[in-house]
Formats: sequence, C-alpha cells, structure tokens
Amino acid sequence: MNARPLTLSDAVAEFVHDGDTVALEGFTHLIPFAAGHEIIRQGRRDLTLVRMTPDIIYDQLIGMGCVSKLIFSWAGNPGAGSLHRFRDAVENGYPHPLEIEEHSHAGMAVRYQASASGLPFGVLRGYAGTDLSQLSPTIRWITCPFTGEELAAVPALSIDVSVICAQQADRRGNVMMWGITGVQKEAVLSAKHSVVLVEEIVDDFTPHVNAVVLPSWTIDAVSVVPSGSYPSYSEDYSERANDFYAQWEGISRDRVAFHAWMTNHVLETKDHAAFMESLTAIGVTT
Amino acid sequence: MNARPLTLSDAVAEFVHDGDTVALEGFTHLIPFAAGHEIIRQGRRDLTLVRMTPDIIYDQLIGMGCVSKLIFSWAGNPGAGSLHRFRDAVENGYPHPLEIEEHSHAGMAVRYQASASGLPFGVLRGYAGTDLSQLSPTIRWITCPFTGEELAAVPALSIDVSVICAQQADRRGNVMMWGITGVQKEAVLSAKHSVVLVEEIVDDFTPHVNAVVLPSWTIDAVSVVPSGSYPSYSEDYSERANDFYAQWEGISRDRVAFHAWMTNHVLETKDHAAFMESLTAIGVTT
Amino acid sequence: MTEVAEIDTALEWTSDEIMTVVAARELTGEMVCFVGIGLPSKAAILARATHAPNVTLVYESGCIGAKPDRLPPSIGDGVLSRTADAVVSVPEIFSYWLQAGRIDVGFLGAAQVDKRGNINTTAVGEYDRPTVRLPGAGGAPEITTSCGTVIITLRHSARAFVEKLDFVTSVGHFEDEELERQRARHGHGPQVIVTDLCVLRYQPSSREFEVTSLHPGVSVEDVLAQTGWPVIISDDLEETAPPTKEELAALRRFSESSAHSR
Amino acid sequence: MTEVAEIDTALEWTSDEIMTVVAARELTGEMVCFVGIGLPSKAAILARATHAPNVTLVYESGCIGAKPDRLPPSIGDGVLSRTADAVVSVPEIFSYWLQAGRIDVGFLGAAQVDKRGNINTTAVGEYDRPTVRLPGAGGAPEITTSCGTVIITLRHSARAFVEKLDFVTSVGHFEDEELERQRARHGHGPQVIVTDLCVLRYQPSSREFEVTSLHPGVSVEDVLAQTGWPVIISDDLEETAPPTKEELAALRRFSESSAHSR
Repeated sequence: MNARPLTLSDAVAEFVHDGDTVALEGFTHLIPFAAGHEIIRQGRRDLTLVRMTPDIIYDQLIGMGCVSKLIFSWAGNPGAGSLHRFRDAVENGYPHPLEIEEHSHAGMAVRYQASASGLPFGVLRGYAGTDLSQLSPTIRWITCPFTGEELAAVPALSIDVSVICAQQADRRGNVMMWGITGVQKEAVLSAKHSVVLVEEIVDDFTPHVNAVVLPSWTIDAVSVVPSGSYPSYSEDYSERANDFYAQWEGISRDRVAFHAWMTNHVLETKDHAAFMESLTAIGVTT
Repeated sequence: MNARPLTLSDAVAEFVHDGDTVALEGFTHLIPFAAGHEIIRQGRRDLTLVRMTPDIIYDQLIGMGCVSKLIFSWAGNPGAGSLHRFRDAVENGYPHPLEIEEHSHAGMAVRYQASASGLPFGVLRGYAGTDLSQLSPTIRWITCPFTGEELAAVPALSIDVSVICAQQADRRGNVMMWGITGVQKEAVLSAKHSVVLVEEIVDDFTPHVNAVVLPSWTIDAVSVVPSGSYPSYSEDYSERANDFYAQWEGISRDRVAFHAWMTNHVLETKDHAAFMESLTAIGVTT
Repeated sequence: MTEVAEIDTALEWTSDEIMTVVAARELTGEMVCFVGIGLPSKAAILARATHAPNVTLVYESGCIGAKPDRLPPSIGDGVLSRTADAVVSVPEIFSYWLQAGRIDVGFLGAAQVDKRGNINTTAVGEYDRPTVRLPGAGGAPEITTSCGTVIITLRHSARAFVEKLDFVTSVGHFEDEELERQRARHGHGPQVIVTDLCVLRYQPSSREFEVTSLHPGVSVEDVLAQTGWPVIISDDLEETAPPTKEELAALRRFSESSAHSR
Repeated sequence: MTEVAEIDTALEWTSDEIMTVVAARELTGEMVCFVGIGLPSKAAILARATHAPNVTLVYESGCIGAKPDRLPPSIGDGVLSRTADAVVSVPEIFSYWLQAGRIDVGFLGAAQVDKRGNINTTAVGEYDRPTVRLPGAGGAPEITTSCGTVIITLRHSARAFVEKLDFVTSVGHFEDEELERQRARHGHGPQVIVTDLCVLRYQPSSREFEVTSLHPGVSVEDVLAQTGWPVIISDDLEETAPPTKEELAALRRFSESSAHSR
C-alpha cells in the first residue's frame, strides 16, 4: 500500500504509541527534530529509542521523561559537548532511570542491516577484548563454519516505527534523500511502520549524487514539514544551525533551564512552524 | 594508489594470469566483453571464472579452453537459449572437463558481500531442502546464537582480479556507473586487483539516478574501450544488441561454427575496435 | 502482422498466449511481484497493462517498480532501470527486498516440476554428467521460500511434470510436515501452477497440486497424458475463462513493440 | 584576529596547536585515513593542506575522499559530502570500507588511555552508575582493530593516562600474546599517541607505549607527573620539531574559516 499524506501530528498520533520501540534516525544530516518535538507534545511514555548517534532531540525526549530505554552507539553533541539530559538520566536517574543497550557503530549498523534483511542476526569482526562484549547479552560469538574464525554476532533490531527526514517526495509518495544518508534506508526497512518528513512534494525527482529512493509502498506516511530537521540540516534546503548545537550545552546542563526552554519552545508551540517562530521571536536566526 | 590508465591489452597482460580466479561481472548491462576477448587473444589457461550470470562471454572463454572451473548461479543466454559451449563442457567434457561450483543468486550475492566486507562467510535464509545444499561443500548450516534458527552459511569469494565496465572515469581515475549496476561494486571490492573498462574520460561527473562511484584508489587500471560491453550495453551510450544474443544460439551450438567465428572475430582481430569492424564487415550493425 | 490481427478478431489464441493470460490474472490489486525472465515477465507486464495497473514489478536485476511498456528481452534491459522507482544493487535486492519478505508474489518458470511444486532448473540426468545441463538455480530457491506466494508457469508435458525430479533446485512444499511448518513461517510457497493446458492449485488437505481448471478445449485425459504422476483432478473442476479480446490485444501489442525494438 | 597574527610572527603556539601539528605529521603520502570528530579531523585536514595533499580522508558518515577546506563542526557536515569522491551509507562504510581493511590509518581521541593503548570513551566510575557518562564506543572498537595502524590524540593528564581503565571501550594491544597475534592479522593497532606534551610510540619489545619525543619546553618530569603509570622514557628520546610557520598559518587559516562559517 502506498504512503499516505498525513500531518506530522496525525502521523505521530497514529504510528507512535506508548511503549513502542522507535528509531528517529539521521547522521548529523536530516535528523527528524520536528517528529521528536511532536512526540514530546503528545506526551508519549515508556519509549525504547534506537539510534546510532542520539543527539539533542534524544536528549530532549529523555529529559522530558518519554524514554525508558536507549539503544545506541554514540551519545553526544558532536563538537559541542555532552548530552546533559542523557547523562543526568544515566548518572543520577533523573527524571527516571534509563536502561541502556549500547554497541559500537559497526555493531549497530550490522543490527540494522540484519533487520532490513529479514535475518535474526548479523556478523562482524569486532568487539574482541572490549568490556562491552563482556557485559552485553546482545553480543555473542559465532564460529565461521569454513575457517573456524571466531566472530561477533549481534541480534537484528526490532523496531515498531522509524521516522526519518528526506528532502523530497513525489506525488505517489516515493521519497528521495541525498547527501549523507546514514542508516536511514535500513531504519525504514527494519521497522514495522515508517513515517517520512519531507521538505516538499515534487512532480519528478532530479538526479542527485548518492540519492536514495524509498518506494512509496515501503512507507506508511509522508508529512511535509519544511525545515523539519532544524537545527540539523537538509542538503540543498538548509544549513546546519551549529550555533544552536553549541548553545544546547548551556540550556541542557541545568534542569530548570532545560524545562523552561522545552515549555516555551516545544510544549507551548502547536507545531513545527510555531516552534520555528518561537525561536525567531527570541532572536535566533532559523 | 590511484588507478593507472592502461590499454586493455596491457591491463590484461599485467593483471590476468594463468590459474587466476577472475570475475568479469555484469548483470545484462555493462558486461565486459572486450576484456573477455582480450583474455582469449592472450591465451590464458586454467582460469577459475566467477560470475552470478555467466553469459556469452563466459561461453566463449569456456569454448576456447581458457577455463578449468566456473563459480556461478545462472548460466544461460537470457531470452535466447542455452550456453552451448558451457553445456558441451559440462555434458561432454569438451574442450576439457569443467569443474563447477554453483549457488543460488542469493548465495552468490552473499558470498560477494562477505568478501567485500572482509568477512570469511555470510549468512542467508536459503537453500533449505535443495539438492544443492546436499552436494555443495560451500553450503553449510549455522545456528543463530539469539533465536536458535538454522540458516545457511556460504564462504566469501576469493578473487584475484575483477573486471567490470563503467560508463565514465574522471581524470583522477574515479569511475562512475549507473543504470543496472548489479554486483559490480562488490566484485571490485572483493578482488585483489581490478580493471575497469570505461566508455570515456570526463572532467566532472554529472549526477545520475543510482550512480555508483568507485574511488580511484580501489582500482588498479582504467582502460578506455568505447562500446567495450558490446553486445551488452552501456546505459546512455549504447543499446543492447539483442539480435546478437539470438544469433549466438546458432553460432555456439556447433563446435566448428563456434571456432570459425572466434577465429575470425576474436583471435584474428587485434583489439576491440578491430573486433567491432570485423562485425561491421559481415553486415552486423554494431 | 496481418495474421495476428485476423486471429484477434476470431478470438483464437496460441497455447502460450492462454498460459500467459491466465498467469497474468493471478496478479491483482497492489501486489508486489518478483518477476523472472520470459513468460513470467510477459504475464506480469500484461497484468499491469490490463486489470492490475497497480501491481509493482520487482526484477532481480535491482529494478523496483519498473513500468515497462514493452516486453524486455532480458531482466536487465534498460527499459526496466529507466522506468523503475528505484534501482538497487543485486545483493540488496536479494537481502533487503526478497529475503526480508517484502515481496507478495514470486513468478517462476521451471524445466521440471513435481506434485509438491518442487522445481528443477539445474540438470536433467545425473548431476555430474547430465544429459541436459540447465542454467541452474538463479533466484529460484530463495524466491520460493521468501515470497508470500509463488506462481509457477511452464508448458505441460510428461517430461516436465515428473514423479521424481532429477534435481531439486527449489523446494515447493516439503514432504516432512515439520519442515513444511518451518518453511511456511516465511511464505506460503507455490500455490498455483499455470500451464498451457490447465491450472493446478496446491491443496493443503492432499498436500499436492490438483487440477482445478481446464483451458477451453482441453480434456482431463489430455492433462493426465501429459503429467508424469497420477495427478488429482479437483472435485470442483472448472473451465478456464478464455482470453478476452482486451487481454489478447494488450498481449499482442507489447509483444509486437518488443519485436520492433529489436 | 590581531592576536593570532602576533603569535604567528613570534612562532608561538598553544598546546592544542602543537598536538594537532604533530599528529598531522603522522599522515604522509597516499595514506587512506579514517577520521573521527574534533582534533583528529583538524589534524587530517591540516596534513592535506600542508605536506600530505594526497592523503584520502574517509569519514564514518559515509564520505569517502572528502576534501574540506575548512574545519567541519561535525563529521556529518555538508562540506564533507559535497567534496567527497563518493558518499555511501553508514553500514557500508563500516563493512565494505573499514572492516574490509581498506583504511591505512585510524585517528582516534579518547577520555582515558593505558600503557597498551587501550582506550575508554564509555564511562568514568562504575558502568552501571558512572560518575561521568561518556558518549560511548562510536566507531572506535572496530577502527582500532581494522585499520592498518591507529593514531591516538588526547591532552596529557594523570586523569586521562591511567594505570587501569574504568572501561575498555576499544582494545589497543592485548596483554595476552596469543590474542595479540590474532588481532595483528587485521592491523597493527595503535602505534602512536600524540599529546600536548609529547609523542609516545608503541614498542613491541616492552609491549608498552614509550615516550619518544618531548615537545619544546616540556621536561620528562612534566610527562611523568601527568601519566598515571611509570611510563618508559625511550633511550632515543628526541625533542619534537616545533610547528613551522607554514603549519601554524594553515592551521589557523582553516580554524578561522570554520569560525566564520558559524
């Protein structure tokens, strides 16, 4: 069945439920911030979040108490600092304890690939000698039946809904993304349901270097959300708001400042357009 | 080290040796016929040929006695008939016996992927209950360490040299192909050495849907061979010579007719341009 | 071309034509179909051109959502990549698309088939020194086990419909019930065989393919004579609806444009 | 900016600058380098801008052969994808490129390092209730084992250079000799640690990192005071060649353009 056009609010209401395992994927580029904000607005609870590189939007979801478990490989604010809400949850159990299941990037990538391939596990040369391999029940060892070599095995990810950003959808609901496309194709193909935020709908796609097209029938809903990746970026549509990433260090370090910011800009805005306006109102160039 | 520009003759002389395991990959599109012909001209012997879909060029190499073993998954002349030289070798041992190691497409694809990934084996859900899995020492069983499910395991391919066609190279030796790109990227990344035949050298690549770029440093030699894929095709450069595929049924069925054709068009032509002229001379539209 | 037009008016058809038309009818709605070369490709394109315009065609060459307006002479034809929604690598088509269970219907030909829908496309005679070496497995073993259901099409003859395959290239349904249960977790396997004589459907009760429909002018005796095992004739045996004028016109139109494209 | 120009003339430098310059010198010729975020990225870009223009930069975001003319604030910056020879998916970069052994040099930062080049980027304190939760493994475990060699860069302090890691995120060299032999089949592991005080190189004889070069103005005592284990000082101890005018100019030029791009 082809993708349906839905508002982001309707898409989140329909496809993201309390207790779900959710991947909002993106690798610096094309991070679905608008969807994370909408999940916070709708007050989802007890989510298991999956992502190789959880960044500010996961920090926000964790800090707002939406998340009970995080599956990830690198949780930071690249080049700018820490994810203080993530750290506060792990170090101090605030706002409540956060279960973590962590891997290396290579391990997470293989878990996505296994899942997208319909396999129960994947194999990699990795983890040998690491403490992660000692403590994680999701890292086991397997012997090559041809060479006898020992390799690491990791289980496929089981994801209820993946949300990604892409630059464009066509009128039939096929979506196209380009630039750094990360693990988003695998995220969509790993999930039972998927929602794609796009900058715009076009009549026909123009070829791009490294373009990835996901056919309409692999997607449940397409939502048009201009700048839906802000403060991340959409190649050829927007620039990354590096200032915002730097400022997050200050906002997120303090619990009160964090909650004030989230209230002003997320809880009290009705959608992504209003969120962007709320930033403009305080002098942020968006 | 970046790819070197070499004539096809020099590239074959330097990188394809008697006894080597060689993959001339291509999936209907971009099949490196000119390289196969040059291997025949240079009289290579005892080759192990690898390809998912051996077609006419492998039929020619087998018929000319260059090949001692074939690793493959589907050997036919699609839509047109049989590979009679391949069949003659398997059914009658002519010109000499041919060892075969066969897989399904899925199995071959996983073998290429494992090799390109530096893994000793790959896993797939396949082969269960097939006679192939009974007789092939390259199909074994492996148990998922998380679910207990039994899956097939296949060993990585070990390839000395891969030869592929691409549409373009740039001046630094990066190559770009588009249209149906098959398993050619994996073939190059699986092999110790690789040679790429291109239609032309360009200053800059133009974006194409589904373009695959291989960086110069993953390739040993780039040879400019216009229409080097004939009678296969190069999207945006040439059309597939479907007539030729149909005619091959007649040429290849008879040992004498086959040798006469190979002598006239391959052994007695000095290069691919001369091969193409020899076809024009007998009224074939190339 | 004149000849074709005459046949069209009289609504006569060749045995290959009815086989293609009847196979095409198995594709409906928004099915996603994995298409092999030859008759399967012809039937799938016909379905899209007639009653099932929303069927998605996936080719093992990596073309997803191809919309060919003529019969491609191969599954790697440029018309497939140029009209596809997405083109992916061959390893990806087998891993992320076929193995992952994203395909509703697989469409296979065969050299030999048995009563459980096992097929042979590898060798006739001894494997090590075959009398006829066939092309081999190709995508078939994983198509039969990974697609939701599978349609098999081949010409009906006692050489093709055999009691025992010379080589099991692809498993239809296991004799062993436990193996069959495991297999069915990933797809229902072959459910229908369309030949130039009749339609056979898999019956879970008998665990065999049974003849459920005879093409116009074909008798039970014709089918029995061309089947190498005592094939069960369904109690609800029907006569296949003959090809319609529209079906034949569409089939001939793109076969013609294919001939032109030569 | 005036300040920078003054320092430039006097050939003075910050401790971060000398660390970056010295790390950059480790990249030469046509090395293919896997670049992490922060100082590694800065050093790799500096190497390309000065003595090693033919070094190929590969980023875990999938950018192969990126040619940034400024310091990207993240490894997923648009300047990387726009200038790359090829952009591939993140799963592909780890499987076909890193794991396959196509990378000559990996470039890693760390929060803690020990005498064998094991690194911790996971947690300080107990794993289950850490005093400082760090970002985690990222690409590091497989970078250390799959690259030909690995360069580690971090600021030198007794908190960072520890006798025993709180958590082994990535293995440098195994204590067990048999494990170390197996590991070495896929790459030589960390060979150099560049800090703001000195350079340490792995010595197969002692199986430890030894101080081989002190930066100008740094004493052995300074290094010992900031190292949490009795680090071996090489018999062939040298003084690090100071940053040249050209190196500093290039480093400051792209740091400046990075600041502008904000």
